[in-house]
Amino acid sequence: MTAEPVNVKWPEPRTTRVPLGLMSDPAIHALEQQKIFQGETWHYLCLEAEIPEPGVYKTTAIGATPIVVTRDEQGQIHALINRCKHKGALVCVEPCGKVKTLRCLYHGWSYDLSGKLRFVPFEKGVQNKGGMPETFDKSAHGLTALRTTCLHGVVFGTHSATVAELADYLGPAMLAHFKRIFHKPVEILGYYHQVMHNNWKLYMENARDSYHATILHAFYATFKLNRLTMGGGLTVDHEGWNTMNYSIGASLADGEYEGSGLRSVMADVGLADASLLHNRQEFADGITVAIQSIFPGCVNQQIYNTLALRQAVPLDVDRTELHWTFFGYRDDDAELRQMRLKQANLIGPAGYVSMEDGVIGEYVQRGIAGEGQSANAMLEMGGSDIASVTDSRANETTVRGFWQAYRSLMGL
Amino acid sequence: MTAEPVNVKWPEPRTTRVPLGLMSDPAIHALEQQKIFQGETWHYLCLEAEIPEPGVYKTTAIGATPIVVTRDEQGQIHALINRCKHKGALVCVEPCGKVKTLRCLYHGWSYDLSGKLRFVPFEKGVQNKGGMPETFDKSAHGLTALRTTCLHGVVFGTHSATVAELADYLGPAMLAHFKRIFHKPVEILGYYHQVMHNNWKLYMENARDSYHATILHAFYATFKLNRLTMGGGLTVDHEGWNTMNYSIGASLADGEYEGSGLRSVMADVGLADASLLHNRQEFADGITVAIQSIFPGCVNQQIYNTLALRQAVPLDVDRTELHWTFFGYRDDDAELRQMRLKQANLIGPAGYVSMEDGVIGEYVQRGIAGEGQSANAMLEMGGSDIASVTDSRANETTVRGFWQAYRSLMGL
Amino acid sequence: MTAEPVNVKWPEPRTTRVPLGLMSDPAIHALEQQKIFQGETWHYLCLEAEIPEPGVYKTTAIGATPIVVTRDEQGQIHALINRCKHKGALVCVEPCGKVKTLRCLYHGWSYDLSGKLRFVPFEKGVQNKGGMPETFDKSAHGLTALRTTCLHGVVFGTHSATVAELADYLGPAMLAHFKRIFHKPVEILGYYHQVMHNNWKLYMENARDSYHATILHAFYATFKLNRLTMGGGLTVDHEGWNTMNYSIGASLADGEYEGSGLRSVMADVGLADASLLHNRQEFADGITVAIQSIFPGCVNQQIYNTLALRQAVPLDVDRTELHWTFFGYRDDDAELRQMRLKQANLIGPAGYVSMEDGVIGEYVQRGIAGEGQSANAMLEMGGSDIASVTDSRANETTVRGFWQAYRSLMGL
Amino acid sequence: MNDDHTGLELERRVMALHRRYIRVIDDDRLEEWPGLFSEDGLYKIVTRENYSQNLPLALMSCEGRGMMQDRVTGFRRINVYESQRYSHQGSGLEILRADDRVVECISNYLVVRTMIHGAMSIFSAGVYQDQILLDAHADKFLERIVIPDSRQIDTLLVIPL
Amino acid sequence: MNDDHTGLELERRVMALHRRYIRVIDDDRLEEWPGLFSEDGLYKIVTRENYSQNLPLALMSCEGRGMMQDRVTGFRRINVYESQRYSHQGSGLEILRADDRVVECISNYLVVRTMIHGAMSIFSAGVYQDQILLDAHADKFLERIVIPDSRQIDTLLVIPL
Amino acid sequence: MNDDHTGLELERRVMALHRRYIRVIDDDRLEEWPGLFSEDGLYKIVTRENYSQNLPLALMSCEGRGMMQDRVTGFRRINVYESQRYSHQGSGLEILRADDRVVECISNYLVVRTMIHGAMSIFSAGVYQDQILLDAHADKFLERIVIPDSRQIDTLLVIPL
Ligand code: FES
Ligand code: FES
Ligand code: FES
Ligand SMILES: [Fe+3]
Ligand SMILES: [Fe+3]
Ligand SMILES: [Fe+3]
Repeated sequence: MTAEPVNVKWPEPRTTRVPLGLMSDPAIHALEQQKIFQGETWHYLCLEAEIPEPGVYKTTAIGATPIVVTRDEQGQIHALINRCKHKGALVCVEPCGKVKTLRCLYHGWSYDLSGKLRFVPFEKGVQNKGGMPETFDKSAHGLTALRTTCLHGVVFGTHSATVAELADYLGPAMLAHFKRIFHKPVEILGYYHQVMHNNWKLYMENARDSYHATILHAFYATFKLNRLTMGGGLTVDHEGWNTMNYSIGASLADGEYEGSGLRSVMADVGLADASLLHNRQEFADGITVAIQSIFPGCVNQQIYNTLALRQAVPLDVDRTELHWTFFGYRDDDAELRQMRLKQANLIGPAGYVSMEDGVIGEYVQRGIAGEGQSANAMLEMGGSDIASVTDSRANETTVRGFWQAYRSLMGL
Repeated sequence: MTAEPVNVKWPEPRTTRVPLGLMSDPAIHALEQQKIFQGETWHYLCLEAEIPEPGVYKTTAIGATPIVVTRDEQGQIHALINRCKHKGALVCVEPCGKVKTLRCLYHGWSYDLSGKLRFVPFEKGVQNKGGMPETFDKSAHGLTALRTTCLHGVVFGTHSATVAELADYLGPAMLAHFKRIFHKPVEILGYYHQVMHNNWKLYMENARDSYHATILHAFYATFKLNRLTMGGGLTVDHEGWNTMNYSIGASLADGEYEGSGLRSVMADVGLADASLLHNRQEFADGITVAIQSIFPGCVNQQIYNTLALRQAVPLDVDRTELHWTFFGYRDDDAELRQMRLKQANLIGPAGYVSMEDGVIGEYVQRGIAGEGQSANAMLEMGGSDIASVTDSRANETTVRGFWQAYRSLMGL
Repeated sequence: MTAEPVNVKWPEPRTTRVPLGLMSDPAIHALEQQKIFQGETWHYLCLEAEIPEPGVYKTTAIGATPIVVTRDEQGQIHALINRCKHKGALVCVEPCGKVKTLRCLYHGWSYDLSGKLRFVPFEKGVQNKGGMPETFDKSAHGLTALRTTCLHGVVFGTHSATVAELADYLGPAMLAHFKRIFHKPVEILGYYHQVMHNNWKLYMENARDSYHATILHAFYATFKLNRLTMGGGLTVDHEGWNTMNYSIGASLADGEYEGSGLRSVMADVGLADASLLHNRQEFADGITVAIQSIFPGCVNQQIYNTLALRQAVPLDVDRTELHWTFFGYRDDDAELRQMRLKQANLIGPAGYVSMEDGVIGEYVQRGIAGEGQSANAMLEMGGSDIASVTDSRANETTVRGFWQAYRSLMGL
Repeated sequence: MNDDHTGLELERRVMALHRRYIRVIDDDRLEEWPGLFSEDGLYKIVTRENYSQNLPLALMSCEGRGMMQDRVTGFRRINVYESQRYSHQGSGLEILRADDRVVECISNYLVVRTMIHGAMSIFSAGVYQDQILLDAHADKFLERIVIPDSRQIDTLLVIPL
Repeated sequence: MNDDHTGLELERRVMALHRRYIRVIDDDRLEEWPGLFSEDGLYKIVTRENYSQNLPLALMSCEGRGMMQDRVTGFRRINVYESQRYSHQGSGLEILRADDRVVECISNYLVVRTMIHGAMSIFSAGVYQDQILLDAHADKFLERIVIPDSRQIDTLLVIPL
Repeated sequence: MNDDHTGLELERRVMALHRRYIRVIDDDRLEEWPGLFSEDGLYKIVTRENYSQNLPLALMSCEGRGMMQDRVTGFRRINVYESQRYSHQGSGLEILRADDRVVECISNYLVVRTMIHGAMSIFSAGVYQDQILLDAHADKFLERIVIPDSRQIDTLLVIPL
């Protein structure tokens, strides 16, 4: 709550440069709570499928703020700040559960599933002595409810009363892809939780970054699961706030990788059991890998038949927890379900094609240690534009988009 | 030592609201060292019984400042800042011990048991070369002695030369209760040390809070050890700085709890071995539970036959260590001593009626995460007064008293 | 990168007083990166013997800044900031290794061994789409190279273009001693790494402090390995920036210790196996113990036949890592080599005469907790001068020298 | 000094009881925990700080299975705490004394506590001092004194160590 | 309830296999790891969070030695991570079921991970649920399900637990 | 590959010596520690960093019981440090080689260090590489090489690992 001065200066009006100090400055970190997480942004909270019936709740966070998502008796979904109006205690402590009432453990104040304060122990005192004053009005002390929306079964929330509706916030292209994934009821297959020793922005940048994917993740290129020479593109929406990297199907041996000397192409490495790579084309558009990023902290992932939502939660200026929710569709046949589960070896903290992302942000965090106000990242691949690209993914336009959104919200 | 700006604004002149940001602001935390812990306050240090003879010392802390309490050859007790005058090293490192002299390990500067500097190795140099200058005066470099007082065998200290004598600081009612507990020589039965992941003020509030006791601690209400419907009251002294919650004897089945739907009343739960609850009425006034809080960090506890002093030491803005010193009287008969030891199952970090206090402050600390300067605790139970109450404990007057003392010292 | 205000005031123009708050203030700690570690100072990096051939590298740090030291194909040594020019990732992650090229794992930017950027994957895009702009000039984006020098096989680096040459920075006396140790090729015998819970300056002070050596380290005095009554002296160079404590040969029973009551002299303690103390006089000058400190963070140690370079790296305001590189000479005979290895029991984190230094700084750090801006260390042993002393080591002149250098760089 | 056959057999039985104890707690079958003790068995947790100063205060003390069952009731029904699990390790068993009926032994334990949100920590390390009643049907603890090396408890202690 | 001779022999064999498993991983001989499983053996890591909710998602799942060898290939050749070592501890073995051919058992594990620069941490603690194929020549895992107590993985998981 | 009776007996003797070692250190009976070694036994602590690069530097090296006794003297009389205790865990024993006289083995250790004020930490984890002299009277270490996985020591090392 102490307002420390912020001294970051962006070196140019474009976002081809990004001050590295943004990743380690505690004052920036504090300001982000207000400007980014409690600002004009939408945040992924959970899937409707996780709170399938009245009374089932799930706790999560928007930035540092604890959130509980509930479904009330009418089936209505509510996202509430998980902070008792009496003295601030967490009301729901566990990750999920089923209750009739949201009862704070400390003094028993009880809220209904929509957050309305319903019961205050000893409100009228004991034998009419003590208790709350006559003027106390329970209806003024409900849990703070966020603006909430469910888009194709996915629950989002925002502190803002003014930000555009989620569908507009996403933009038409992002909305279309979102619908592509969530076009039918999903089934939760499980969770991963990964603690990374880097600023949350380094992870979100990474998720948008088509440039690193086939270089850092040698598994991709070696097994031709994803190469920049494959068909694919970068889609930018809402002025770069939300973006997608995708690649399309069948890969070929191609000179730009084979002869490249890239570490990530290993001609002599093979799989003893290639069944891991068996996959089924689920979508008519032939897109096999699609990583959609929704500003600030949500990733909607399709990697072959693995489908997952990822949520990056900052724990500290240099520590981030990534929550993965892995899902399939309720009507999956047994073979497809098994395929998803087997391909799960590709993703998550132990994933052949994603484990490196758990440490690469830390390498940046450690690399920029000691840096003052002078060093910047350089994002010039593909120029300086922030715009969709269909002919090449050797382009950092999606990353530039992230920083454009960030700057405008932070006023930097 | 860097003076960061403090931005907390109290929303009203009364203390029915408390800014939640006070619990997590590092600048507030730093300022408290000066204004609270080194300010116009008295601090519990140890029991005389712990330093029964000359040369026995005990180390403790006032806020962050390391303290050593000694007894000199004349039997006089001294509380000294445990910081060598040469270069600042701890002089006494262990929790307790017996020594002839307080010798700093680093360069051997040695102080007598009253803190006077007696020996400086090589003061005159080696073969008269080097050593301290002629002008060096050992008498000017003794350990800093605190103002110290022993009240009925309990040692307190203060940095302040101006704060009122301890008896006056306590106030007449608090002094009387203090004397009630420490009316005869005590015997130390043992210690607990508990690390809590919350700001120290959340613990001190909790100890004064009669409202939570029978709701959070289900053991109390279920086994009728303490209910707000029992006789009892809240005593406020020194304008709320020091307070006591107490309840009186025999409980009855009573509608306000049985029909209340409170989680804490469990008709179907019984003890397999009720001998745990066997207790002896030790005090003529019939008070069975009495929790006295002495501003800022001391709690003097009677819960049935368990007697303990508790000291809250802030480790960081969100971490606190609670030291429990459990005692009986030197003239206890064997049965009473056994009772105290068996009832110890009720208290401490594993106590049936106190373990929840080890985590409830953490729930608040986590609940208020992400909060800026807007949210407040609401302390309106029993109105807005800070005054003793004898007819009801459904009242937060004692907690309001804590914040009144805090505000006036912090200048907020 | 946030500039917090620094509130430390030095109480006098001399350095017989040192504000204890310098050891715990985060703003001071941040400022030191710029003024001390990236300022007008030289830093020990490694031994040439550790990077004996082209392509072998070693990573280290100057303050918080990650550094990699390489040897190129021409045998030339380079010290580079280990931070990729693309987005800031560590380029070399492991402590040491052998490579052809310095390749950043993230996007594969590859630098040659002198730090020049040689390869940017997809620089020209994929099928000529995307890629870096026409204007992109690899020659402008090499790793930042430090000014580097090798002095008698020891590699130093500095951020500064203006600081004097290392030989001049050391001063004539320090240079002579440096040459005395590194007069012939060395052989690395191994490493220690020790984490201490104190500010780095407390360690560097300690290494210069002849006063504590024979008092804290009882092994020294008890076994007459080092006593202030032995011949020896303190050498101060470059106005106190660089200093040395040394003692000369054969010790005698002497009254100033035996009758002193010092804890560190234990007449009744003997070694069961005195072979530990067998040593060989290697140097004509008869100096048996010589501790040379090079401002800010390097120690060059001879304790009998143990030779080591120590480097103190601040991890946080109250945590420091000490790296020890233990060496002998390439032409050591087998007996001497064994002597060095056996005497290694004297030094390092488990060393009979040095283990105390691993905790004594922590005792100071804990001793000064709670301190605001008033308390100071007092460094009056031997007066207030900063000058060489040949007739007595009961003198803190070398420590005063450290603080003189510190003040002048910090502008305090 | 090397153990003979009887010693070996005793060790085996002691270790088997120790392993059952671990499984009962770590597999969340705390209801079976009192049954590992004799009817009037003693379970106590006394920190090294108190133990070494002969101070009698215990963190938990259960005299007999009834008091142990009450701790189970506290854990399951009464007390409030964040969901958590223990994972025990044990080593360093020494048989101090043994006759036909009773074995006295000491061993090291380590408890890693994991909270529902994932945080792991060394919650406690120290020694078990046991008196074990030998019974062909089922060996049982007459007494298990837990002596944690640390004087501190983090947050709270609700599951027996 | 005290074990008879056969139980003792089984325990010994199970413990021997468990110890071999530890050495193969902690001594950086991961190439030998698949050989501790039967040809079509199953190795899976499923967090307690997923396991207790019957969610099938695994962190790693290897159906057969081929997939295990591929994990070794990932570790040695493909994946990028900071150099690190594991140090395992094991305790609390219980034999749940056994016949002439197969033993089913549960035990605790603890993995301390140490990074090349020296940082140590409790990386994982939990249980092994094993199906072991008894074979006079060499006992092997038919199945090892690793159930970490914590839902979190710090940084990444590249070496099998 | 499954051990025969002799192997079993060897394991038992090695484990018994390992357990005695733990008790001597963790129960603060360090004076008995040199007696677990042969008269000219070797005790050395060499970090994995040095060991794997063939660098000979040890943190502690005691050639013979005399040097071990001197470490005890250092601990009891000479050196200054904050009061602390170790708690050892051991697992993963493998017998590498054995004849009638000497057993060579490797095993994992874990040391949790607890400071007098209560702070606990993983102080060291790694392997013991032992040469054990078989003696009907009392088995002894000919050699114990401790190889910590971590290159770092926190604060200082005064009690042998
Ligand atoms: S804090 Fe929630 S009821 Fe008091
Ligand atoms: S710091 Fe105490 S004698 Fe020097
Ligand atoms: S950060 Fe190094 S190549 Fe991108
Ligand atoms: Fe990636
Ligand atoms: Fe309470
Ligand atoms: Fe020293």
